Amino acid sequence: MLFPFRGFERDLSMKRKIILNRLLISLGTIFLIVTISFILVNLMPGDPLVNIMGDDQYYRVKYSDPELLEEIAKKYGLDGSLGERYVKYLGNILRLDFGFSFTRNRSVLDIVLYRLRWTLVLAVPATILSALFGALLGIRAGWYQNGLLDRIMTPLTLVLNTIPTNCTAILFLTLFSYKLRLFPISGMASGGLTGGAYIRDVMWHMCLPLSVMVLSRTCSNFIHMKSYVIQVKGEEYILTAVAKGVPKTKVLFRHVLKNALLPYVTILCMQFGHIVSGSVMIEVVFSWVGMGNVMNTAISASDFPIMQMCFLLTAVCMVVSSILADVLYVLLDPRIKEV
Amino acid sequence: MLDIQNVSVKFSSASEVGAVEDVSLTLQKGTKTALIGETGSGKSVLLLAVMKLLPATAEISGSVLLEGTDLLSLSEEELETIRGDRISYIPQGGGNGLNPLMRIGMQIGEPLIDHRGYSKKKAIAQSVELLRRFRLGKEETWVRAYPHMLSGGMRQRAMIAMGIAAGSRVILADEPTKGLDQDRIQGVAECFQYLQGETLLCVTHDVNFAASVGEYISVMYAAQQLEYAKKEAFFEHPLHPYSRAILDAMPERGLKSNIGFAPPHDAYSVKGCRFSDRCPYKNKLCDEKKPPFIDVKGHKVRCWQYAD
Amino acid sequence: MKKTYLNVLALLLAALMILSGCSAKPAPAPSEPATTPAEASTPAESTPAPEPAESTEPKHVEVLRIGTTSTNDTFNLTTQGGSFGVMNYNSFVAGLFWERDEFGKPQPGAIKDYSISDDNLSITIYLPENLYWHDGKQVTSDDIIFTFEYARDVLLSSRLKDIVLTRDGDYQATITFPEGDSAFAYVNGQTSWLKIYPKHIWENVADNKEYMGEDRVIGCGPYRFVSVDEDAQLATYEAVENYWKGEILVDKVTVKSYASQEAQIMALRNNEIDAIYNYSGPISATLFPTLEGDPNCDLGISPDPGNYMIMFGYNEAPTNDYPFRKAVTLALDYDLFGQTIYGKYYNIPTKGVIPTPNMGYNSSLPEMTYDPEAAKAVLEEAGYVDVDGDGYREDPQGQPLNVLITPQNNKSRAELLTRIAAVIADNLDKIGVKTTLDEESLTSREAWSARSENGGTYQIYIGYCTSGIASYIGAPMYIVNYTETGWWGTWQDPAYMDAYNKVRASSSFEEYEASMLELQEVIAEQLPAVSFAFGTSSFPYRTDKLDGWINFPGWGVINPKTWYTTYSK
Amino acid sequence: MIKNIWKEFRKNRAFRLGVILLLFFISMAVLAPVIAPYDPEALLGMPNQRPSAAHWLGTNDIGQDIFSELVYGSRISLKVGIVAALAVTTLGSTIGMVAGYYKGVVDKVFTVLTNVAMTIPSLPLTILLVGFLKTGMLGMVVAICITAWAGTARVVRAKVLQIRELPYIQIEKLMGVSDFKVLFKHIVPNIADIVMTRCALSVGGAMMTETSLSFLGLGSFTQKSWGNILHFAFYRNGVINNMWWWYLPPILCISGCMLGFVLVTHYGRSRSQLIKG
Repeated sequence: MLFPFRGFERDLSMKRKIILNRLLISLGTIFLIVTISFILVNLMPGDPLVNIMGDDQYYRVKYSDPELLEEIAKKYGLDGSLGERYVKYLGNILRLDFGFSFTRNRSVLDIVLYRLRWTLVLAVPATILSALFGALLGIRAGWYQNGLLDRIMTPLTLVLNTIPTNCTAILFLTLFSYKLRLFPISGMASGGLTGGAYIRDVMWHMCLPLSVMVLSRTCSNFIHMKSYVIQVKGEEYILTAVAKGVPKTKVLFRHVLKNALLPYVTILCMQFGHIVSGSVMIEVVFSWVGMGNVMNTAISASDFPIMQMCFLLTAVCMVVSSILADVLYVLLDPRIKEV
Repeated sequence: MLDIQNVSVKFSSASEVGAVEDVSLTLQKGTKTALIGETGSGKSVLLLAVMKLLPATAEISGSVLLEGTDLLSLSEEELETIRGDRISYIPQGGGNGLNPLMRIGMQIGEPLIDHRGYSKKKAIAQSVELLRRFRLGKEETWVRAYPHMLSGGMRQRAMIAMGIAAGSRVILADEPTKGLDQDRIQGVAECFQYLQGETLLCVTHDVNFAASVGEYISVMYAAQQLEYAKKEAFFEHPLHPYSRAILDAMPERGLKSNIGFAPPHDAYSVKGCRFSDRCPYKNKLCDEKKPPFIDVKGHKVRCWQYAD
Repeated sequence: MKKTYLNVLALLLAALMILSGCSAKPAPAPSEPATTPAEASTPAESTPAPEPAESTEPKHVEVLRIGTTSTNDTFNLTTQGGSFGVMNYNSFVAGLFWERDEFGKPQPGAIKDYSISDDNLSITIYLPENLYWHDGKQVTSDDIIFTFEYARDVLLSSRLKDIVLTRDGDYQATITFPEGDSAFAYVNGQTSWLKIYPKHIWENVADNKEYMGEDRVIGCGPYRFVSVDEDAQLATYEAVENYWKGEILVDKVTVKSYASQEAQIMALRNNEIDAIYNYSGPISATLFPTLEGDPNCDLGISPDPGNYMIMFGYNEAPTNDYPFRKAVTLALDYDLFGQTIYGKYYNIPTKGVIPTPNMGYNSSLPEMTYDPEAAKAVLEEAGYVDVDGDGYREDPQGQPLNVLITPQNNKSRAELLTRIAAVIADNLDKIGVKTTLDEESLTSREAWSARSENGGTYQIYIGYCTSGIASYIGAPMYIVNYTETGWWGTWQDPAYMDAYNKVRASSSFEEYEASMLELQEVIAEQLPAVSFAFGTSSFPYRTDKLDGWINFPGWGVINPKTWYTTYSK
Repeated sequence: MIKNIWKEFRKNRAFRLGVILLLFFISMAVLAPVIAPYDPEALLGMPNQRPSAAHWLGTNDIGQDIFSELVYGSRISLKVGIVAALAVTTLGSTIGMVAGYYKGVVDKVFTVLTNVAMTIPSLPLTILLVGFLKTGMLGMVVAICITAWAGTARVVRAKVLQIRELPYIQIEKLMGVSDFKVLFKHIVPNIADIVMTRCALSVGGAMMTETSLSFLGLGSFTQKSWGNILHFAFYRNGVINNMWWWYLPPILCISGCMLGFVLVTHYGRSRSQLIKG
């Protein structure tokens, strides 16, 4: 129950105003990101037609009959001034028509959604696992400070946190795939399997990229969680609780956890926001065809529709997750009045 | 009821000087004692030492007998059964002594849940009774409120209710009036009157509050206990020059003295009496030797004047 | 209190060292400096298709598993994209007009036969009566005529602008070129690329790239498309029953796409695939050590018709000055280039720039020599002297000399091209010539095309001629400044131009080879370009279960003949 | 100032390790010509050699001495890291200060801008920007700068909002002291420690991004940073051929250097609060 008091009705009108304001800001942010990404993408140097038609055909047509080149440009909506294309692009977005990919001649929507599925297959378990591990280890290290776990984990996570993800990915790849041949080198599935075998096969392919992702995220979550627990442990109300003779474990679960999890939840929401963008580095090293990977190839192949779609999707997801973070914060922390 | 014998506290991490030096205090059953002292005089540290709530870096010597058992020698588990049940500590009302994310009723009823095995619902119902005892008003509503919704004074009342929830006979209150304005302080003083039969040791820097609450008054300065007497004796004729200075500085008595009451930094390393540098009655002896704690017909004082 | 951080850091360091250091396989032995002649035999002596064991029928191959780096994403008969597109170069699902044999000569593909008129202007194509599309319809000359019209109007092949098509019967058609064109050159140029399109499917499709009909994969080649598993990037094909051209020994073929050559190599080593096929993407020499120790894998080394070469820019000093070019060719350490690009398997190149397996290879030309001292002498004599004593030579006019090295803009080869540029820079540095890497064109396509397009303004250009293009015209095309192609050639020398045109206009193999020999003479004399090494290309395959492989030079064991000659042991 | 740094050096073990690491890498960069036995560009004949007396870390695929490459690489990686960090911190803190100080519309605009910058995934955006800008170090520094300022801006803005409410700042404003003077005389010294911490952290962040970009082949090919060495080690199959002496040292250098910067930010923090900035 959000408001413990009936006496707070007069707040509801103010509440509605705040929510409205919040939505406006979010829509504004999305609009801003869409515009910025459109401008950035379309002003990119290099003629996208080169990638659409392929090198030799592009040069041949460019020299033999340039008007044909113009005609093809029109077909792909690359003609007209930036303004016109922008208006057309906005119109398309509202009609949820994201156009046709330049390089893979399939509709952008089903390419990106297909890739999104694979990014989520990797990112969602990674975020959940790292949230769990980060929290468990962080709480234990924070509560039993200078205990065995704390003395090992703190320096270790500090060091692991500074190793760039692509380096850890390379090391894992070398060790587990090349040398010990425990896991496949790349790709997402070995094909020709259905049902249970297919699932197991995909899980087998997922192991390495997932463990690299979980490792790097757990480290940062651990450090955050530990600092929150230490902070809360020093609060006065914990001293009161101990003074009341509340046993140590109950102090941890009833008082410390709830207060420490509050800021932790906000970071998790932010991480959920970044899920959609996928981790470019891990997806490139393990050639996991997710959003990060397709974004990387789209940029080098200057495939405008896919890039714009990726930016849009990430923006929407980030904004949704920041709203989620705010709402969660209000629900969990009664001290916050306005959303 | 509670017998504090020669308790000293030293923090290994801090400088060599102790935070509390050789304090002895006996609280009779049902009596209310007020401990006056400026910040940094070690009064709060004493309270925490009694409850063994100090961090691990603190070395506590001496003994604290609660109905015969020495709290300082108990293990953490044993202490857990005693804390909140037979002796309870009330932190300052002003700060966030209450868990911001837990309703008041639950926090007050918690000792009942842990010590008396109450169910949550029963404990909260009992907390309503406790609040009513302190005349909080609209107790059913406030029980479901969160700490930030209560005013400073109301929070202090809730704290006191929490202290006696499980029926503990000895209550240690740490600066209950901190951060409160005048009429709130009066309200808190009344609360302490509502206590029936609990032994109270209240630490404060507000002399008026000490007067209205305490039956016995003690004074601490620079980690040492300077004076201990019944209230009437202390206020009529305070023996120690520091006590006299405190009383003279009160507005009711015409702000006669203004000597600055917090101990200077180097006061701790002085061989003799730590108040010597400001004492108008100082003589040669005060500088060389530390004055003992002399009992002048039940009125104890640490000053060479009264050495026979 | 011990220093926990230092201990942990040291521990971590040691752990990482041990874990990756304790590799079971010995680290690659440093490649021996001595050059070993390319082991693979030159095509001339390669044995004719090996006779299957006389006694019994050759055992059919149940499944031939191919690994490729092109993706399994576009399945469209009319495009070259994706693994489906590049596999069709081996007359796989699409019926090719002409396919290439291991000697690089065009042979009839899905058609029965073809003949070129004496005036080298028209080609007559004879179809077999029993060639059927995979959807059962018969292939007739209407399809042939439709294919050329479709290529001209929809696929915008400018070469076919004003051809004349005549239908000589149900299974015969003729295509006639305008005056001055060469039918032979067209056949040689379209081998492995031109496919027969089914008229009944494509005649009403305006935009072939975006056509999504199920029947877009229907062809008349020996194999029929079955299915694709996009997640696993695995496409499956099966042989067409009693195909007119002969008994197909390989019943089923799967094509799995890998993201990198490392993945391909490991898959081959782990027996996930039988052979590797990358169009113009031989396995990089740095991967050889992983396979060398494996008894079941053959590196599939074959002499490479394509090669890496330097093209000197004629529009810029000092590369338009012959002595400077001569000095550069003398300063290059061909052994090191060979090792960098081809590992152990390379030969020192000749002055003719055209590598050994190409038709018309001129073996009489002398090999390049690595002689820095002679290079310095040539420079000194030509006036490139170090005037200001900074250790680097100035040009004859005394201006500071800083030669720009421009690599071709190719994402997958960027690392190799940068390494080659680094070696060039070091070689020239040793003879006192200052160079800088043209980083702009390496990374930005726009800067590269501005510098190289249509007779570029580059000085030293590092380019690569793929084995496909080498098979019909090859390196010379890149050197010549031929406005129509828009390639980066900058050379206008008349002697070279008419030798080059003679090659293009040749109407028979003999004529083609004769003019090629002459062309190489001109190149050797003028040195417009220099090849780093006559290298090899490697398309590894397994030898434990299958046999009867034929390794096409620069193409690999997956070629138009694989389907009829490979059998299981 | 120096005195209490030395005191902190002795007392705080994390800070001490950080300083040692940084001194090690900075001295490696400064003394590169002295330390490196060979010219990193020169080809020394035998490619793919294992570590030997002549080449402590062996040679790479075209025979360049890896140890010299690594030592010279420290110059470029550190240069990129430090230049980008300075740019990011100045940009971030100015935006943060202005947003925090001038409440109202300016603050609103900057907050939305910061949110947007935080929302866009930094790596893809940097990849996009690198495509725009001239290749080479400058392009990369600008790209890193554009995407990384948001974090610092948000932290500085929060601190400035706090300081702004302090009485002595209000008094200054009442006395009509020019905003400019208030900002630089009062507010800047107060946020100096935060700015320093963010600066150290953004050096780490910038180096991380530089490594990722070089790894994807978007970095500069002429100037060999650690990321560049790693790129060639991976794409010229040093990793699959288990040439650990080629890909392991750059990884250790990068993470060692970044660990140094992170640990240095623990200046003045007691051991118990080992929290990441």
